Amino acid sequence: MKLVTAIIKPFKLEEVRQALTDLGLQGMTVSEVKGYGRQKGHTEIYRGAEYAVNFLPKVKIEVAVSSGDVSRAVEAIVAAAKTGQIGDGKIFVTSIEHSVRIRTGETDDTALS
Amino acid sequence: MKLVTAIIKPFKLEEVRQALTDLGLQGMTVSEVKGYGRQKGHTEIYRGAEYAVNFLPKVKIEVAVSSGDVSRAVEAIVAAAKTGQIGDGKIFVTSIEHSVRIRTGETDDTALS
Amino acid sequence: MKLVTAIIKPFKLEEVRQALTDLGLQGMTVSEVKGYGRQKGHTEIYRGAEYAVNFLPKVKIEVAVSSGDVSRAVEAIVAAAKTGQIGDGKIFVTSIEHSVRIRTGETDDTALS
Amino acid sequence: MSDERNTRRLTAALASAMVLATAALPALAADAPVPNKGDTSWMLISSALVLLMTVPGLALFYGGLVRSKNMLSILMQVFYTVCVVSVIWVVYGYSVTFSEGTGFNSIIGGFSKAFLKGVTVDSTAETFTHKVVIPEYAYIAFQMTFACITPALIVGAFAERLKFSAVALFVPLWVTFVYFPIAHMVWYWAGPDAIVTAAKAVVDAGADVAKKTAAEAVLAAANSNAGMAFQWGAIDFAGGTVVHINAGIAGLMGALMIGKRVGFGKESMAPHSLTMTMIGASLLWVGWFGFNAGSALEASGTAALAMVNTFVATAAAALAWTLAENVEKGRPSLLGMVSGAVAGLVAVTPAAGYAGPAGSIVIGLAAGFICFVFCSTVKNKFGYDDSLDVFGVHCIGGIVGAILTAVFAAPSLGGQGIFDYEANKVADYVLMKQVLIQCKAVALTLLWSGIGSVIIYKVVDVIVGLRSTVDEEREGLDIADHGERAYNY
Amino acid sequence: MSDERNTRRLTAALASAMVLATAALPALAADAPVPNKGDTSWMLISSALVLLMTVPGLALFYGGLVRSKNMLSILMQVFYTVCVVSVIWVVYGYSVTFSEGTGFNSIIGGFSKAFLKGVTVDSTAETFTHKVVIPEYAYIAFQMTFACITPALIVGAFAERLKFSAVALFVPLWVTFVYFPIAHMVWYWAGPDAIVTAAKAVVDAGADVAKKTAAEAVLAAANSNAGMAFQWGAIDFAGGTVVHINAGIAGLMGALMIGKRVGFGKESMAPHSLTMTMIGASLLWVGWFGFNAGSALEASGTAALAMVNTFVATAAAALAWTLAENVEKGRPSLLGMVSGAVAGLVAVTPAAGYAGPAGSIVIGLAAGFICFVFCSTVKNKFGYDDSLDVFGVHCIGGIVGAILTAVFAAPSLGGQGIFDYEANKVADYVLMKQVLIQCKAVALTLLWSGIGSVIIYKVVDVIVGLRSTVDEEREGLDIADHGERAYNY
Amino acid sequence: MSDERNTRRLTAALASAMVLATAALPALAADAPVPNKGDTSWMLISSALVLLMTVPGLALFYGGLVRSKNMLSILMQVFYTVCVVSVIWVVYGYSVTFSEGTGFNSIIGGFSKAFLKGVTVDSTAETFTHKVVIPEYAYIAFQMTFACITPALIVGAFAERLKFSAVALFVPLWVTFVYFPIAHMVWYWAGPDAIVTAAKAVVDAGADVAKKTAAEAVLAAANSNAGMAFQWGAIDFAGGTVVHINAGIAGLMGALMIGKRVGFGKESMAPHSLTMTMIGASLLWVGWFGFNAGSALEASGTAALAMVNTFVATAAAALAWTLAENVEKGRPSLLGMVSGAVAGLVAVTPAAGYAGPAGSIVIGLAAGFICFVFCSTVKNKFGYDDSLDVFGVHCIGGIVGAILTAVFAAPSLGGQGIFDYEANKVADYVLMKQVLIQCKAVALTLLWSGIGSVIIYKVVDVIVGLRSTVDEEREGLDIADHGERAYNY
Ligand SMILES: Nc1ncnc2c1ncn2[C@@H]1O[C@H](COP(=O)(O)OP(=O)(O)O)[C@@H](O)[C@H]1O
Ligand SMILES: Nc1ncnc2c1ncn2[C@@H]1O[C@H](COP(=O)(O)OP(=O)(O)O)[C@@H](O)[C@H]1O
Ligand SMILES: Nc1ncnc2c1ncn2[C@@H]1O[C@H](COP(=O)(O)OP(=O)(O)O)[C@@H](O)[C@H]1O
Repeated sequence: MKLVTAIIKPFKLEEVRQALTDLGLQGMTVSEVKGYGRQKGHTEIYRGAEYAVNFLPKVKIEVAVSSGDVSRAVEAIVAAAKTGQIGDGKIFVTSIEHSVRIRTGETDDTALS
Repeated sequence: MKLVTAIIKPFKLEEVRQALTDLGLQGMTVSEVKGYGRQKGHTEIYRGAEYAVNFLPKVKIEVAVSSGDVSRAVEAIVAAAKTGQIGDGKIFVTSIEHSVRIRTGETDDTALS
Repeated sequence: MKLVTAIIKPFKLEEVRQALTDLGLQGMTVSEVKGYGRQKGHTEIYRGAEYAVNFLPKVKIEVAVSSGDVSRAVEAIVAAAKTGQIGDGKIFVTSIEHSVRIRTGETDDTALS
Repeated sequence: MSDERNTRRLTAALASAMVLATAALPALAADAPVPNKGDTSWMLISSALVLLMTVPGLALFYGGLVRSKNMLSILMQVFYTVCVVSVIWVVYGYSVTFSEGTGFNSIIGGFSKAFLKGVTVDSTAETFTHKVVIPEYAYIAFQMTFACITPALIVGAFAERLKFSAVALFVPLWVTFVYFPIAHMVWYWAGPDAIVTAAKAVVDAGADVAKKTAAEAVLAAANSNAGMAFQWGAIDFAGGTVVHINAGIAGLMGALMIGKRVGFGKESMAPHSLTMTMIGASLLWVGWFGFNAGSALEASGTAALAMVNTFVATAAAALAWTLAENVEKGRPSLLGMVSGAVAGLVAVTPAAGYAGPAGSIVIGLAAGFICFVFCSTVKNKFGYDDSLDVFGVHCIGGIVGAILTAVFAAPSLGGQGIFDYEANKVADYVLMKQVLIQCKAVALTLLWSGIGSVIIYKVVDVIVGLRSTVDEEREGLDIADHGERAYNY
Repeated sequence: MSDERNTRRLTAALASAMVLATAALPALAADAPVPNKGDTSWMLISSALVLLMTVPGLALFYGGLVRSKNMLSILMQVFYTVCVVSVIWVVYGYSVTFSEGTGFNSIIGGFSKAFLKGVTVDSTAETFTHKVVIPEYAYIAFQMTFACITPALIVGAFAERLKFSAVALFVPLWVTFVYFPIAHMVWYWAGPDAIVTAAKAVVDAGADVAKKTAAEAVLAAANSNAGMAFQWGAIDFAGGTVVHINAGIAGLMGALMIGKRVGFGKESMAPHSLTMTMIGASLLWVGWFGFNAGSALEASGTAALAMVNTFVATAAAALAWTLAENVEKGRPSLLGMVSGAVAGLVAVTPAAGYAGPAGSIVIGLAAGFICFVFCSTVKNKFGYDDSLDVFGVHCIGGIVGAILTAVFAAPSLGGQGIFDYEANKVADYVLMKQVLIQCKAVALTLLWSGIGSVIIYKVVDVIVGLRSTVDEEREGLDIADHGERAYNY
Repeated sequence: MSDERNTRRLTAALASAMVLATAALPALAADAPVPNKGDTSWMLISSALVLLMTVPGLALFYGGLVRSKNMLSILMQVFYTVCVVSVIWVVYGYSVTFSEGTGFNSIIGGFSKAFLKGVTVDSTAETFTHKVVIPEYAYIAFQMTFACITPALIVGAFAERLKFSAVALFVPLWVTFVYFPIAHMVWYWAGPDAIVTAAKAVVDAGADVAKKTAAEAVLAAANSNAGMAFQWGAIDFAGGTVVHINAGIAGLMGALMIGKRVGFGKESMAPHSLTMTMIGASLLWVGWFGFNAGSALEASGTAALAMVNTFVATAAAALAWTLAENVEKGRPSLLGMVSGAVAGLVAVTPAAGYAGPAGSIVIGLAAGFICFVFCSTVKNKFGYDDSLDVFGVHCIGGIVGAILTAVFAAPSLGGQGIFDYEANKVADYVLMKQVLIQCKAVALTLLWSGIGSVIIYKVVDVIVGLRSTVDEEREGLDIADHGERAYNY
């Protein structure tokens, strides 16, 4: 099993979710994160104080998939999340050694969804 | 060392924390996430606009443990987080190659807690 | 490629970001998390109700680096994030099998920044 | 307060005895008093202030204390209460509260003013000063706001677990069968004019025995044309019993009957936004000037006194709670301070126009301290789940205030005493007697509202059910009942 | 409302005809009415209440409904509107709205009072009651708040996508070319004194034909010294047409011309804080008492009636929307309830001092229901993006109110009728005639504001451009336009 | 303002000279003026408005600007200030501020009215118009709110780092040793009646030299029965010096003595909720009508003028700041706009009843621009950490206002001039002379408050310590001082 972690632009979340669902991947976990990269931030001014805000709002999606589904998942995410503009984000694939569905105790691939 | 990542129902956090503490696992990192899976969401209506909310609030717990503690940790989490209802969540175990305690510079197993 | 995950005190974020940037590591993803460990929390009282708050605000930084950069990155984070007080946090290094830059489709090391 | 119209109805009812006394009436019609615009202005703004207390004031005070998943449910329950009660008020509430009843006038009024029948822009309502009147519509608006806020106070007791449909049914029933009768019993009377006129007739009768007997009958009739507690001599300047004890005990009954929230005592139920609670408490304070000083019904020195009292009793109670908390827990909290302020506001409500400023400070200190002990210790001991301390603050604070009003209304303690309209002067004041009368009124309210509320909860339970399911409660009432979330940051 | 000064200017303009009628004038000057301080007090507080409606009321009501990234942009647009319009009001707005115009007096006033020239602390403005006046500064302050809130209502229609620079230009143009004329057309008249005095002169003339003709000319002049809609006989107690229909149609035009928000219909645009929306709605309600009851210009029974009406129409509309939503969607929402309340407030605005409380409840029920249908069904059918339903609530609610005012102002339906100053009594009331007049005034407003607004949007587009770029819109206007974020928790 | 009682005390003190002049006094008692209810209504609501300014207004304006971990600490400090000062006000504050002092009457009053001794519901306080009085309780309530808000303004300067226990001690000390004396020095005087009566006696004395000399002595005594700055002829309509300069300089001293916040200039200290700041600014604006227009002490044309001025000066200042920011930074911010509004409110405070609307617009523009420069440039140059710009907005804005009041009060510039009670007409106006007097009053305030505050900070530091530890500051004062968190979403 692999964990596919994608950092994307927030407004792309719904499209990515749809794309993954279309692949039959019906589970994922999402968090709001802030990203730093090539995409530049902005400056905020509050009365006399100026702050350079380097971090931009991003969404992190984590999808555990069986090893065979990885490349389809990655492709689907890329296709859905891409705008072509800087800051579209990254995908990282890591390895999951073991997984459990808490409700049933099922493990590994059967636990995934 | 392994990283045990559990996605659970928010109101189970305290019980899970207790269960892990009882095992002597005194460290963990928690984030608020949103989960998508079999458990169905709800519909929200704001005047004329209807939104299907597919993501449900979950809590993600990350616990780094020495390899020998993994199964006990997983079992404890399952026991504490289980309600038997759909949406109880998942546990994923991944491998940590290296760890450091920032305060002391201690590394690996001794860094864990 | 490796994923360096650091859990640090929130007010150290800016220094850590600077330190990594100085190393030429221009990308990272940050989330607000809550940590439980040796550092003790506090008690909150709301009229008659007392709550022990065990979780403390922390920031989680995730930096994907090519394998060769790992130790420099870890050292930089430790140096920047250290206060010497309990609760300074942890660093975990895990392995990334594959990575993609969504915008361009570039993969692996070239995707990192 | 009855108006000129009431006087006329009374006249009819007593036709035989009146034959000798009616001479005065045409004159009265001739120089019928007209409202002073300063009074009207003050009553209008006071009404607006009491609405401000409720929405957004009370709604935020309560709302900030619940978890964010139940925020909208609280806001909605309060807002709904204002809406439904104000419509009912126009339809029959004003009538059954402030018109003369047929049959059980010491308990409840009649329907003669349903739909505000007969009220025009020129109708007037009497105040507490003879010959001083205000537009009846202003009086209707002012009293409407009181009817609106009282049931809204209750919802704090069963917050985070009662279904909206249950609240939707409970409020109209409660306001009808509990609030209107209590308000009638405590506040309804014939008004100064009936009494002064009758008293004058008695005096004018002089040695003429027949005339005198008749006049005395008229006077007795005027005096007994009042609610039960009013006839006892209970004093309640702005609604300590009618509003706070009344709502507080109803809340306690609800909390007991409905049971604790899921996870109570185990999970954290920390307030989701003390900022909102602070805004709410502040608006309650500001709005309460309309509530208390407005209850003078005139823009007078008494109204100004009520304002000063309302200011300092609140401040003193906030300081008392803060100090007590500092002593007991080591850290004074904002929630404690504003809870104390509300306790002070509650306690000074019955006393606002009767006590002096120094007396009000003492009332505030007492209320702040006693309510603190109640909310932080007594409640935990008994273990019931009165979510937002409606009982501990409103009922207990109300009782403290009702009793201390009897103490600090005493002219010997800097109070204003009680005006005797027959004698046209402040009456002699017997402190302990007044304390007992106040206790009697408190007991009446506790019993009527306590028992009435239990019955109404039962009825609601049978018809629509009271409580949300455990799953709904976990998910939060905002989604479950209203299909919305309060925040999407 | 004109003041004594106007009367004098009129006098000058009609010098020849007046020769015979001026006898009354010195006397008038001699016992010139002075303000009753109760009225002054009420007008001052009413002005403050209308500001409260706008900031923070309206700003929060709107702000809560947008996404958090656009919160500050809404708050700023509303706050800016108040600032720029109030300065304009003093500079020339009051003058062109409430002084007599030269040439097109039925459409717009003149510049004789620019910079409030000639106004002193002793100047007075007439009310709707003969011989009752208020300080002119109080009248200026009160009407200023109306000018401020009206354009602020519009910004809800194009929220989340219009550049601040566009709003900054749009508001002064719109208030100048749309609001001031409409307000003049609906509200400007010579005031009671000119008419009563002239009418009396006609009567006094008796059989003297020359005198009578001259006096009749004066009377006709007084009657025609009024805005166009006023002359038609349109009634609008507190601004249903002037404020709500006017702003509502301007909003719709904007929404249509500017186009939909990026992601409209695809991405979630859920309100970021319904708590703020609820606070805003509540403050609108509280402040609206100043708006509606203040529009009586006196602390009178009529003001009190307007307050009761404003209370219950709002409540009824909130209940109606809630009920409709419950029936259609199964779950009543807080947003629905407060939207209903605002719809009720809008609809009762023209009726506030004309209808009775029962009539107002009906107006509220109708508005709540109709606006619900509009916002939840009709709008979706047409598919335009009026972000915060300015059209659906303010324009539709305003039209419902304008027409039902004609119905429930009828004395036969519990209304107050229309006062005839010449005859010094309530005029005979022909319901259908009044309905038609109201429709005419509505049509005038829809056309003037609709067309005027389109032109102004075009002008603004050419000069600074209307819309933010897609990237700015995605990032949010707070960062893009103002370089700030609303929240940093 | 003194009341009739003061007049009597004065009489006693001057018994010998008075022998010839007392003839007038029995008459005065016989037709003692009674309050007009319109005035009373206005003073009551004005008092409520000033409380609204403070809680929740000021608390939110400040609270929104701090980081969320310090939100409750700010709210609590402001709320606490209101509570403790209002109790002190009743105990001795009113007395030492507004009763005649023994010995140092030009600096501080006496204790004769401690615990409001002798004040009844019938007591009255004089206004600025001869024979116009208001209930003394209303005057007490109104002035109480001023005493409450002034020290609350200071806490913004050392926000996010001062321990609650330090604030708890600082406020009572500061209000006692700084506020009460300054308020007495600027506002205390014998009232119109003493002066008018004495002036009349001088005239009546005619050629009778003995009588005349005696009468002149009485007049001189009446004139010198006033605070120091009042005697100089300083004018301050609603508290520019007493409230804003006073608090502003105290804040600066605090910021300097306490030092910068941990992380100042390095870490982001962005406001946690500009929404709250906007709500606060709006409520400040609304409430400030009570503050400024209420300071007329009557519901008069002057009050209405003060309201118009308060409206447009604020608007102009908000526009000026916005424009300046737009020019300098390219993006106008909401925080800038509302900061400008507050600067305008501050600056128009001393001028509200003296200047005309056009003059007020100029005052606003000046204040908006100067305070902008101060907060965004000067402050950064000096590098001190006045967390919420108490100095830059309140002290600087106050100074701008104090001086420009002298300019725009000039009748030649559309102002009202200064009334001469002896001559019973507006006095001749020498602009530069008045500017100098104003500067003198400003200097007095800066020195008294500056030095007094430094001493008090030192005292507090010795007794409980001023500053939180670095760890507490990092964790946030909400947890450290109060054991609560503001938000749990
Ligand atoms: N080395 C990295 N490790 C972790 N996250 C990264 C890394 N580089 C970029 N990111 C994440 O990806 C987001 C987009 O990266 P950025 O460099 O701005 O654009 P792009 O991916 O289009 O080149 C960042 O905001 C950050 O969240
Ligand atoms: N494939 C997956 N990858 C990552 N997270 C998942 C995956 N499937 C489910 N989850 C997480 O687990 C949660 C519970 O899953 P769900 O399918 O609803 O119920 P259950 O685990 O009881 O079968 C989801 O809300 C989501 O956060
Ligand atoms: N075993 C663990 N797994 C995951 N996170 C941990 C673990 N132990 C500690 N942490 C994280 O590191 C933070 C600091 O740990 P703590 O024990 O308080 O101090 P220190 O790292 O200085 O020993 C915790 O708040 C938590 O977020």
